[in-house]
Amino acid sequence: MTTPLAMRTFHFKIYRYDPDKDAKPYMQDISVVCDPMDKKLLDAMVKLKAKDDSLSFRRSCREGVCGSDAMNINGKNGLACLTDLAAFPEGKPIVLRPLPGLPVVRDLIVDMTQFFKQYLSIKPYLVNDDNLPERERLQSPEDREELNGLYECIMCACCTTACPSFWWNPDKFVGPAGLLAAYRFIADTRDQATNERLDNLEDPYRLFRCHTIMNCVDVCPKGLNPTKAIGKIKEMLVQRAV
Amino acid sequence: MSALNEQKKQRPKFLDLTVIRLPLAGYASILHRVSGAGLFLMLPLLIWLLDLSLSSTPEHLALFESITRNVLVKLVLLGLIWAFLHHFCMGLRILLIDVHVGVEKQQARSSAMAVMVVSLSLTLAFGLKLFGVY
Amino acid sequence: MSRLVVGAHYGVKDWLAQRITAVLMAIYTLVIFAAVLAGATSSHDAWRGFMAHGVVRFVTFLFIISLGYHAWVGVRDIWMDYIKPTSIRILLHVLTLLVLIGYAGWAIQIIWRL
Amino acid sequence: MTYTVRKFDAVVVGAGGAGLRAALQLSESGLKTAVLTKVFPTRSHTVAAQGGVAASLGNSEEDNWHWHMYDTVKGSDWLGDQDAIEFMCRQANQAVVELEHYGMPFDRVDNGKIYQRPFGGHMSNFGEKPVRRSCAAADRTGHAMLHALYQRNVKVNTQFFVEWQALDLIRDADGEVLGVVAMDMETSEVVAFHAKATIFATGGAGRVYYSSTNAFINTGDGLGMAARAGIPLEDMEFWQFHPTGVAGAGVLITEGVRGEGGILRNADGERFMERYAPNAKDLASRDVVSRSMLTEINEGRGAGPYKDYVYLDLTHLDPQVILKRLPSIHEIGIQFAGVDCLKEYIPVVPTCHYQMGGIPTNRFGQVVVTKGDDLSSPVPGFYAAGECACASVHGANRLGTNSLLDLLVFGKSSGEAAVASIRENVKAHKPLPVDAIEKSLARLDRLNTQKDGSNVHETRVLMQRTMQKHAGVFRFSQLLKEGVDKILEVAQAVARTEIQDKSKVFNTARIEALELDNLIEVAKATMISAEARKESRGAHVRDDAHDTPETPDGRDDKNWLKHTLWHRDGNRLDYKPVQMKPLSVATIDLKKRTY
Repeated sequence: MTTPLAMRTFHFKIYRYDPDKDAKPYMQDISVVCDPMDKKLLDAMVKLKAKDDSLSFRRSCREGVCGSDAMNINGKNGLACLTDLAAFPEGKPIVLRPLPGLPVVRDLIVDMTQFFKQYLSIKPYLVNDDNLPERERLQSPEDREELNGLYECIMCACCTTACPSFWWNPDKFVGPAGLLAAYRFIADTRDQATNERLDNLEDPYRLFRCHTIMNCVDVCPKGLNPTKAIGKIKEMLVQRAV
Repeated sequence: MSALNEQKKQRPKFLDLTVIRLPLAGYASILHRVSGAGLFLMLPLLIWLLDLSLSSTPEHLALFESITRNVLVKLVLLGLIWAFLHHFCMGLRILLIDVHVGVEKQQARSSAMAVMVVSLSLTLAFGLKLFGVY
Repeated sequence: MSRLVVGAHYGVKDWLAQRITAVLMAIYTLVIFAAVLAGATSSHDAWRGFMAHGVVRFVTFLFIISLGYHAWVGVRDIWMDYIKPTSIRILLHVLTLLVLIGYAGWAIQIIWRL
Repeated sequence: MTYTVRKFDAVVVGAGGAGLRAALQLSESGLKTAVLTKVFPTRSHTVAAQGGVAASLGNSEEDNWHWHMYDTVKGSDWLGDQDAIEFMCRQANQAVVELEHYGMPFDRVDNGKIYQRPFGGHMSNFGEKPVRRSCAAADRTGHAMLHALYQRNVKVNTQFFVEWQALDLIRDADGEVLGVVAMDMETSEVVAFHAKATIFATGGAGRVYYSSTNAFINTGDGLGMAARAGIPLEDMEFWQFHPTGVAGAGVLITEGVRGEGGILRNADGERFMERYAPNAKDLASRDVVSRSMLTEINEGRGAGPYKDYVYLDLTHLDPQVILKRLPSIHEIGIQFAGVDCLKEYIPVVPTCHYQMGGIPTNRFGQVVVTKGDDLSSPVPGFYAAGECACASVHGANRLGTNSLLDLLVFGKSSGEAAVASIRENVKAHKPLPVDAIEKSLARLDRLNTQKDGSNVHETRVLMQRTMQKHAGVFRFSQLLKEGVDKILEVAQAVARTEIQDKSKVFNTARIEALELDNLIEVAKATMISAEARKESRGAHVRDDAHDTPETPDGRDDKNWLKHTLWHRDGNRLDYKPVQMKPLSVATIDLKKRTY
């Protein structure tokens, strides 16, 4: 077990904005007392919401698989449910802001339309026009292993909204999450649309806005590596071109 | 619906670069762009200096000497030396990542640190030379 | 909803060119640096002699072309990120191209006249 | 009162596994379909399923659907309907193969077929020894499945209404279901979705308990809506407590850990399951394992400073196997228990996990009610699938990996039934009743104007603690009696909840209050049904049900081999018989359950 945390008061600075009553966003100072059972940032936020029910944020599984509670925590994107409370230094407020670069609907809730639009733009589904066998298609364990590190994405948008290239061109650059998904299908030996997928990305914006800044890798709460996947797509494009 | 669209258009965005915390590699990348842009902007100066340095006209050479002795010009040149070194080192890092070397998170952090350390210490070395310390 | 209008299909070419020119320039830089260490700038005449050498002249020419292309892709990327109106962006692209061609011509002329 | 009406052929409420599977059936048939979901589809709680989906593919050893059926009936403690169970087990292979065809990244064995691992209660040859039946994608099977299903829906252009909260079912005077009223969370706009078929796939209500593996969103919305519309809830006393929730955190540790060889140990390090289930040991069915663990704890052999949990030991397994087959468990151990399971034991405790009961349906996913002599008369236009439904294939206790199978099979069959019904019978939309959205508006209005009301958060916690104490793993007649009174008291507080936030924009305070309205229906149904059932069966174990030759382990087949139906109106209970006759094979006869 983790070392029990004593009762501790946490101070927060939280980005607040309700278009129904606020002309523009402001930072709210609020604090909450947490007990040893409150281990994660999300636990504290649930307590905050009990105190001020107008504080709005998304959350669901509270174990890091649904990807709902992504936000900007002390300047860095992450999931509230996987962020340890005990790791926050004493004496400094915890600063919570919405994910960068996406329109804010309210408080910590951002409009993710643009993010999902980019995901959908890579045709995120298996394409295979062969006659289907009665049983499962066969795939060797080695071929299946190619998908590891790709299919586990939870679409929390931590990576994409940490990417400067997405900030400047959210309508044109697919972003790390979308490109990881694109490579998930390119890498799948069962998929037959590799060429179309590469065509779809061979554009100065869609893929090549990636300048291997690697902010995405730094923030991914699942430890995935979009840069690596993007690098492999680039390599395939080069192979195809020369 | 149009009221909703209006509201949607007016939605604020949080994109305050002074409070978003980037990893070191993020700053190194920004500097890669900044240094590249700086070198581009200073290209005329560099070409002009090259022109003067290769000129056979004595006045040109004298001009070259006097310009490069100017402290302000030296400072500009020092900036360009840093810009070149950073762009060079960071470029190598990008090339390596492009061929899938050092693409893991920890490696990327270390290599960004290496780029900063190498380019700054080389800048220091060249700078000391430039200002005639040795 | 605005439609997604993309698919310019020249992404990989420029990306690759930028890498190739980078490698060429990196090698050139190291060679020049080695030459300087070996005394190529010990005197004005040495410097002129070195730069006038046929091989050096040729690789310098390559370097200038590489630099032009490399800078073109890099500067264009900057406009693509920060300048949204198409008309202004086209103008900047054209200016960048013209300026870079001009610089290249100037630099080549310097080398050639040696 | 004017309001927006949107017409569809079919409306699916919920975009977890069952909803997405049903939507596929509808979209592929060309019907105009809307899927309402209160979270983006891939955030539905199916995403958290870990260990696998059951199918007797027999990829690594001999298996067949009849053995699977036997295990499921036995696991259900004979409360499951054998026709539905046969149907599900026979559909399993096809359901899993379809997923593979959709692109789900199953793990593979060397010959390229889908990887299968053993799981609790799944045995070969009618209960002989554990069998590899759980088809898995590492320990992220639910994630891989949900994403594959969503992606397939993208391919066939299913229309999603994301972040819409369904409020109430629309039922006309004839009892026919004509759609749902729902609210756009972003704007608080209330819209009537008018449909020829309405499919509920709203998931479970695990959040009625204080300690739960379930997501915050698992608030039994479909059950609340059905109950308010006069549909009874079936077998709500049966709640599965998963043996291995991380102590303190409640986060799930898959049974797949034990499938891969993990062992439960008490404070003395003893592998105590050998005493309770000499044959299946740690892979006995979940109710058995959970009870054994709590017996160990109650008898003082629990671990930790308060002796209130036991250990899950993986340290003897090959680290490569753990990192390959159970990578998320390794992460969860570090994140939520602070232990590295390669070297240390994980502290675990039984945690509320799954609701066996739900909206009564038949094997076609049609919601059924009693109508005259017909005990299973379909409600026209109304379907349910997945955890919110009770088909009933899990009876008194669900086997691990049968939930993902359930949602695939009945998601599909409900979709098929809806398509068939729309094609054959329903030509035009039946007109909406004049008061279609009145009830919903009244609830919203009450919330907006409530003064001096009860606090939503406090009331919810009170309900959860009451459920935890009075209707937990072991049930005591006295506590249940008190529990009924207490939960009815809580219900009165729920009827007077007050929110401070009145904003129209993404008002999550309002959503939580509406969710509590649904949770309390589930809590009442559970407590009242449990208090009434005077026997022990599966997950429902009472102190006053004794082990006698006539009532093995307290199970009283003479009086209680029947399904509970709880009616919201007057908290009335009635019962209907268990379907003991399968479709094609012989009845699996009652006997004492041993593992």
